[in-house]
Amino acid sequence: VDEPGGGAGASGDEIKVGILHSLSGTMAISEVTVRDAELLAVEEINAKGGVLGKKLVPVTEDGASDWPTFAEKAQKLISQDKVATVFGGWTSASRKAMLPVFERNKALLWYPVQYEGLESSPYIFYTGATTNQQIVPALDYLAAQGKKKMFLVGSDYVFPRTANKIIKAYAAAKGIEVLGEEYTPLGHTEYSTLVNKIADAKPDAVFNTLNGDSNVAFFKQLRGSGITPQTTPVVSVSVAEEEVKGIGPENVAGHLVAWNYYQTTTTPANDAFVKAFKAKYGADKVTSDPMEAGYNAVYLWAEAVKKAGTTEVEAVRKAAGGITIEAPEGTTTIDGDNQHVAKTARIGLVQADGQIKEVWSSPGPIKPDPYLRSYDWAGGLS
Amino acid sequence: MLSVSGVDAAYGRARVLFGVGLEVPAGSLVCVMGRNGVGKTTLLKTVMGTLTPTAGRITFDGRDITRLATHQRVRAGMAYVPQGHVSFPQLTVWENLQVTLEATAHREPAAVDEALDVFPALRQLLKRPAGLLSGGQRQQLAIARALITRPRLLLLDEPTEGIQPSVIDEIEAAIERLHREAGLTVLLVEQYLDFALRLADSFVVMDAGEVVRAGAAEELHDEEVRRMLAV
Amino acid sequence: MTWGRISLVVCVVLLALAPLTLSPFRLGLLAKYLCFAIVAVGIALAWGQGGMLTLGQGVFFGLGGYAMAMYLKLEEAGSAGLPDFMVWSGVEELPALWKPFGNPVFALAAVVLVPGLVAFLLGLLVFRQRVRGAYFAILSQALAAAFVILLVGQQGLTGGTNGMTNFTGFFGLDLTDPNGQRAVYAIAALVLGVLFLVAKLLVRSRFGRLLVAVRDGEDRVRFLGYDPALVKTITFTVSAVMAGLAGALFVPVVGIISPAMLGIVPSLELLVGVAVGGRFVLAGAIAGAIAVNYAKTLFSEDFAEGWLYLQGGLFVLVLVFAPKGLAGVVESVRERFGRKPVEVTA
Amino acid sequence: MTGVGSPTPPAALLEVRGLRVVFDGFAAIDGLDFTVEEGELRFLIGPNGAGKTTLIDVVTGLTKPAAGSVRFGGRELVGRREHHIVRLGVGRTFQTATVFEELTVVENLDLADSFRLPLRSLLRRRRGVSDAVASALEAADLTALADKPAGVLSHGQRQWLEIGMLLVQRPKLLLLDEPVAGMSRSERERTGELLHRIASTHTVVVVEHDMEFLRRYARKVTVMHQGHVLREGSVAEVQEDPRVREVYLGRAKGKAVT
Amino acid sequence: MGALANQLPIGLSIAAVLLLIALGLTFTFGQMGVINMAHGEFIMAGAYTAFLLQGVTSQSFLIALPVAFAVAGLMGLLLEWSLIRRFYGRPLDTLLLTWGVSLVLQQLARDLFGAPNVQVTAPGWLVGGVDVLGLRLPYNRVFIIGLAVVCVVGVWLYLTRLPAGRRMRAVVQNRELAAYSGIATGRVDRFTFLLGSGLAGVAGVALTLVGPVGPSLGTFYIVDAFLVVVAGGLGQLRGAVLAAVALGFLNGYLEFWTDASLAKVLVFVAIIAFLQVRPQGMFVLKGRALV
Ligand SMILES: Nc1ncnc2c1ncn2[C@@H]1O[C@H](COP(=O)(O)OP(=O)(O)OP(=O)(O)O)[C@@H](O)[C@H]1O
Ligand SMILES: Nc1ncnc2c1ncn2[C@@H]1O[C@H](COP(=O)(O)OP(=O)(O)OP(=O)(O)O)[C@@H](O)[C@H]1O
Ligand SMILES: NC(N)=O
Ligand SMILES: [Mg+2]
Ligand SMILES: [Mg+2]
Repeated sequence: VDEPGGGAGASGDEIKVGILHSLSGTMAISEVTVRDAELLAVEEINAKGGVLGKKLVPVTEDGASDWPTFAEKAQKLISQDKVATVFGGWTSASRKAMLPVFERNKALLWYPVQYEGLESSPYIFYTGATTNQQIVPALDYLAAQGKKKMFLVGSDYVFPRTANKIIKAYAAAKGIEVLGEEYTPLGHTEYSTLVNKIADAKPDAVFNTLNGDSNVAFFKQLRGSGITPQTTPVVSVSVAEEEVKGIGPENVAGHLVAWNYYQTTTTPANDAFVKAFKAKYGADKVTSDPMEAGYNAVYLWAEAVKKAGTTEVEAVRKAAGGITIEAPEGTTTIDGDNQHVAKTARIGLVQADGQIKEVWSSPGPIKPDPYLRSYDWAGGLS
Repeated sequence: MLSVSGVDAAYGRARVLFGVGLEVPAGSLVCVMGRNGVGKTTLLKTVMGTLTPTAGRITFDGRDITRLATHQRVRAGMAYVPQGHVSFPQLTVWENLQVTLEATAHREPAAVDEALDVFPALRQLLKRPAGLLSGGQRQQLAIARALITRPRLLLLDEPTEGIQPSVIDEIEAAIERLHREAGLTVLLVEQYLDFALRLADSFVVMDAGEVVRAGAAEELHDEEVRRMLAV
Repeated sequence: MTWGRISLVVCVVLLALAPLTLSPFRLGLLAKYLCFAIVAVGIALAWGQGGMLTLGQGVFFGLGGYAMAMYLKLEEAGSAGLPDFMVWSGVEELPALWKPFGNPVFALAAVVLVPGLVAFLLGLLVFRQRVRGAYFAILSQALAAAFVILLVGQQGLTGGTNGMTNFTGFFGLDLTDPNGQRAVYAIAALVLGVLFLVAKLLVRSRFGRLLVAVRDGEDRVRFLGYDPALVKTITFTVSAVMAGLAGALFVPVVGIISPAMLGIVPSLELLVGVAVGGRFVLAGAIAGAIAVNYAKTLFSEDFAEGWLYLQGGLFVLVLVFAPKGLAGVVESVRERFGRKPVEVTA
Repeated sequence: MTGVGSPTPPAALLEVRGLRVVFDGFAAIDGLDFTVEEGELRFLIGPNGAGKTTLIDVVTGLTKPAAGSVRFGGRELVGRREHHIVRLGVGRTFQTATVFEELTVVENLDLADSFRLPLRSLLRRRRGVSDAVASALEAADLTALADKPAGVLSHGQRQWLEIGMLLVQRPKLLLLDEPVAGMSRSERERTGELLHRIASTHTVVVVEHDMEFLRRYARKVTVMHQGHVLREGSVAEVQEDPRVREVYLGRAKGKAVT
Repeated sequence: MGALANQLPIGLSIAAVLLLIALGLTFTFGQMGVINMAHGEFIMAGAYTAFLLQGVTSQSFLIALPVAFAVAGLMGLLLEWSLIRRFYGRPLDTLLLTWGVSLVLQQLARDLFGAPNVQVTAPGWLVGGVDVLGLRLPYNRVFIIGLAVVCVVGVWLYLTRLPAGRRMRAVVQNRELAAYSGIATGRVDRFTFLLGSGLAGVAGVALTLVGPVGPSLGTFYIVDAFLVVVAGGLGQLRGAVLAAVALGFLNGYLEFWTDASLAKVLVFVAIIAFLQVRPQGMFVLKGRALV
């Protein structure tokens, strides 16, 4: 009776799916766009006849940028709305809060954002990048460019701290010098001291794991300081098209970002995605990596359900391994072992018009390795 | 000049005045008397518009001012010295006077000097924040401030409270002079019978929120009035 | 029986029936509201009675919550293991600060003592120097901000932004089991009831009157021979302990404690309920806390983006039209239809 | 100077020596010596701004002096905090009466009565009204208003309540700052009688400007001027002193009685 | 050592930002006793004004300063007239009230301008910087420091030299008495609020040079702004200036020696410690009355 996923959400000719993002609070800025992309995917799938002949009915909830609320709403979607699966979360904190809920209820969460790795829950599918698909390639790229001295800047929370641990292990192994490692509270807006520290250290590159609004302040204040992308490029892993707009392209132009997808990525699927997104939400809207990952998540789940022939959670999990779609970012495949997806890494250069130009990409999709087991320099990390 | 008729007033739901009526003819000096808590202050506050009457009418110079804002009443020529040494505590004595002058219609700087002539002790205190003055000093300031507006009707609520005897004499002299020479009309609340007796033309006795007796000054000697004022 | 008694009995009966009628999910929510109601009792004491607008109550809530969470984490990890978040934060050995929390008695004592002690020391420092009113409000708000920054920055010790989550047991109760959840609910309800009575007695006592006097004329109170700083400190400490207990219960009820619960905004939100219900009446504060949090759940289910409008608007409306909250409205309705108006004459 | 000449000088209850109070460079009290003996009823007068209230402020701990000492029953008061001084037995009223508006009249009095209770008993509820409170209600004529919040009291009623609070506080030394200001004549008389009664068992210092009141109830008077003692003596002596008349009473009506 | 010296202008830059965001509070909080939590949203309104005006003319940024003053000022006036005036003498209630208003304004901004940040492009003449003590001080910082100085001088003149300022202080100190003195208190209140809020608007324009422009903008600055006023002493302009400078340098150096998170915590500890010595802030207006 309280069988949450079991043929779950599927009553009559409908399948309910939960969409759980922050629609209010500080994270709303980012998460609303992901919700939009997920809703677009649901709509497209319905337009093509739905899944197993049933229409998808999204049930949207607000996580309110508050981790306990995410847990509460997840529980609500599972036990009250009895959805077949949930797409949701952005911050790692929200994911960690939801994880026990999904595990306890044996329900499914699709998490669409790049994160710090070191996690693999049987009830979560990770459609964003793990560290070896974003941070490690970015480091490889910098190393290839001959950058020997690095400065690390991040927001004070789990993702940046873990990312920096990885970076330091990498640096130690590859003879790269880390000149400084600085954290600022989320929502911090005063970067003059930090910029001064960077100017003082004279690194070859800055690795930026700042999140949210802080990026705006950081780049605006960096620009006046005389530190230029030519002398000291900043590589950001949490700045996508949406953020570039808010920072002001003129303030980030010439700096680098690392993702798996840009609006400019040239694949047929992406042309369709961007066009559909703009058609639905407005021509001035941009698409970004987490949005694309959220969009993919819906398709990946739908494919797994089709393959399983049911929405029942265990069946979907079993069916999911090896599911492949032609996503906007290219071919993406679910790795059945760790429930992450294989993704292509891309380094981008921010353009003056706010778009991001790909300057390097991995030869093909990189197999996800959330625990970095295949990298010997990362031995001490997990 | 001032006419109050049938005024009821209340603080929230607590009624304090019950159908109070009062006439203050131009050029007169009327004294309101009564035991503590009978509603004298409340009456003056109602006349000044701090309290809006729930019934009744107040006219000034024949004009109905029952609903007029306080500052407009002041502009119309009424001035009020509240009970209890009130001032703008963080403004200096000079600023206290100046700010009042700037709000008057006439804005004549000479008015400040005239007021200070009544209370010369204030001259040494001009730079001191009023909140630091002694009680009596503040009371002097309060009266001086009222005079600056050059009112035609002056309402005084126990003006001698806390003031040293020699200054009381001066206040008395000043009120008398303004009253006699400049024709200032005064509505005075005063507990000091002798002070009131020397100045007042007529009096009003209040009890429990009502006017229980009104008459000419001479009648104040009346034993009945004394009894009314007794507890 | 007075109206107060009748409504009290009705409330107790309703709370007792809840486990029988509500789904485990809804019951969990109700238990969460009860936790906030416990904080509300403390706020009503400190703010309504004592005039100390504490915008940092989240700090004490958090101290209690973290103390409890540390115990539960250690309990779960067993004697050898490390709490999960330490593993992925790269901590290899249990920090010294954590060690005593393996002991349930110590942890329970800490739930009360740590918030109490912090509040006591802070209160002593601040109130002795006669920092009050807006100054105190703003300082307490800054305290909340600083506390969150501190917690987030000590990831290996506190779990950082993530906080701690994934609790399965609570003193032998299975939190994943509906019966365990019912038991936790019952504990929360019981604690609320007891603290309500304690607060009620305190308000009615001479100390309570003294507190009101301190609120309205702190300096005058000194000349009656009392030390207002002490009166305030005691009250502030009591309210902090209540917040700490609420935080400790919140952990098994909701299953997570994180800095997101303790910052400026959540601390302010705790006040919303108290203001809406009526800060001067303890029962009003409780009712307000429950009602507002229930409204928050309801609206975020159906009307997510409007919640801020509603919350903000509700606040404004209550303050403008019912500054004494719902309790004030009830009071004046009762006065209008019950008692005679007072005519004050001497 | 009456006290000095007496054969067996009673013990000084309050001894102020070399007191100096400075506000932003202005000396409100300057080299003041002031002694009150046990059981005295002392009147303190002087021009507005002479420093009378400031003196009370210093004795009760509200203002810190720049120099000098205040000894009460042999104990130094300077440097002690206000509530300690109260607990030693010094009570005061304020020139502008301040009462707790939200508490009822009885509760105001009860608080003044309860400060000696240990914290534990403070945590209990008040039951009924103590004798001290009942008689203070009586004395202040506030029985009818006993259960009204003090906020509704008029100016004069507050003054009475404040005196009542001081009474139930039962201090050894009472400092009254213009207790009859704003009271009607008959009320002043009542206060005077009350004062007399209190003075028979307590030491009292009264600041007043009401000369009539002074003449009726004062025994010994201290006149302050510009922060120091100008004259001390009986009412008659003080009234005749030309300096006192000059700075305080005024020329014409110093003696006028109505 | 060089870096240590060049923290000097940085301390000054931080101080200027703190001062700008806190200056308006000198009126609304310091003078009127209204703990206006919506102050941050008035700053936000100023920032969005700059956003909306950009590109309208070549000097939009400069024009935005007075326009933002007017926009935020009018919002403040409206707030005073519709709500605050019922709350005089209840400072703690104003805190909650205006917090409610700030939530509504934030959501309104989200609905009007979208949740993501928007960008205000700095005018060309503010791009680049000048070398001071071996440190490059960006022109936008120089501009903010200059703007802060101008605003402080203006406020100082207003408070101490102009009749309007005197009138304002009178009304705040004793509303009833001010009316008895013939002052139209309602008008003074509204005007005071207009000034304080208008200054927030000006700060908002300046902040677009260095920070994000989004619906949450106000929340980033509001706590710091109040701390400046508290540390400085209520209603004390020189206190606010000194506190801003002190906190600016403290922040700058503490962050330089430790990190941003710890610096924030240490600053808070320093303020508590400071209030132990000076409980009412740096400058206090003494009074004799009992509270
Ligand atoms: N703010 C108030 N709220 C409620 N009741 C009040 C308020 N102020 C005064 N009262 C009541 O109104 C009555 C009249 O008070 P009012 O101040 O007018 O007396 P009064 O005649 O001026 O007395 P006094 O001679 O003592 O100054 C008193 O009984 C008092 O209790
Ligand atoms: N905190 C202060 N700062 C500056 N000056 C002060 C302060 N307190 C008192 N004064 C000044 O000290 C002098 C003495 O004041 P005090 O109040 O003691 O006078 P007083 O004798 O009680 O007068 P009154 O009879 O008018 O009440 C006055 O000139 C007053 O202005
Ligand atoms: N996973 C992140 N970016 O928090
Ligand atoms: Mg009166
Ligand atoms: Mg005095």
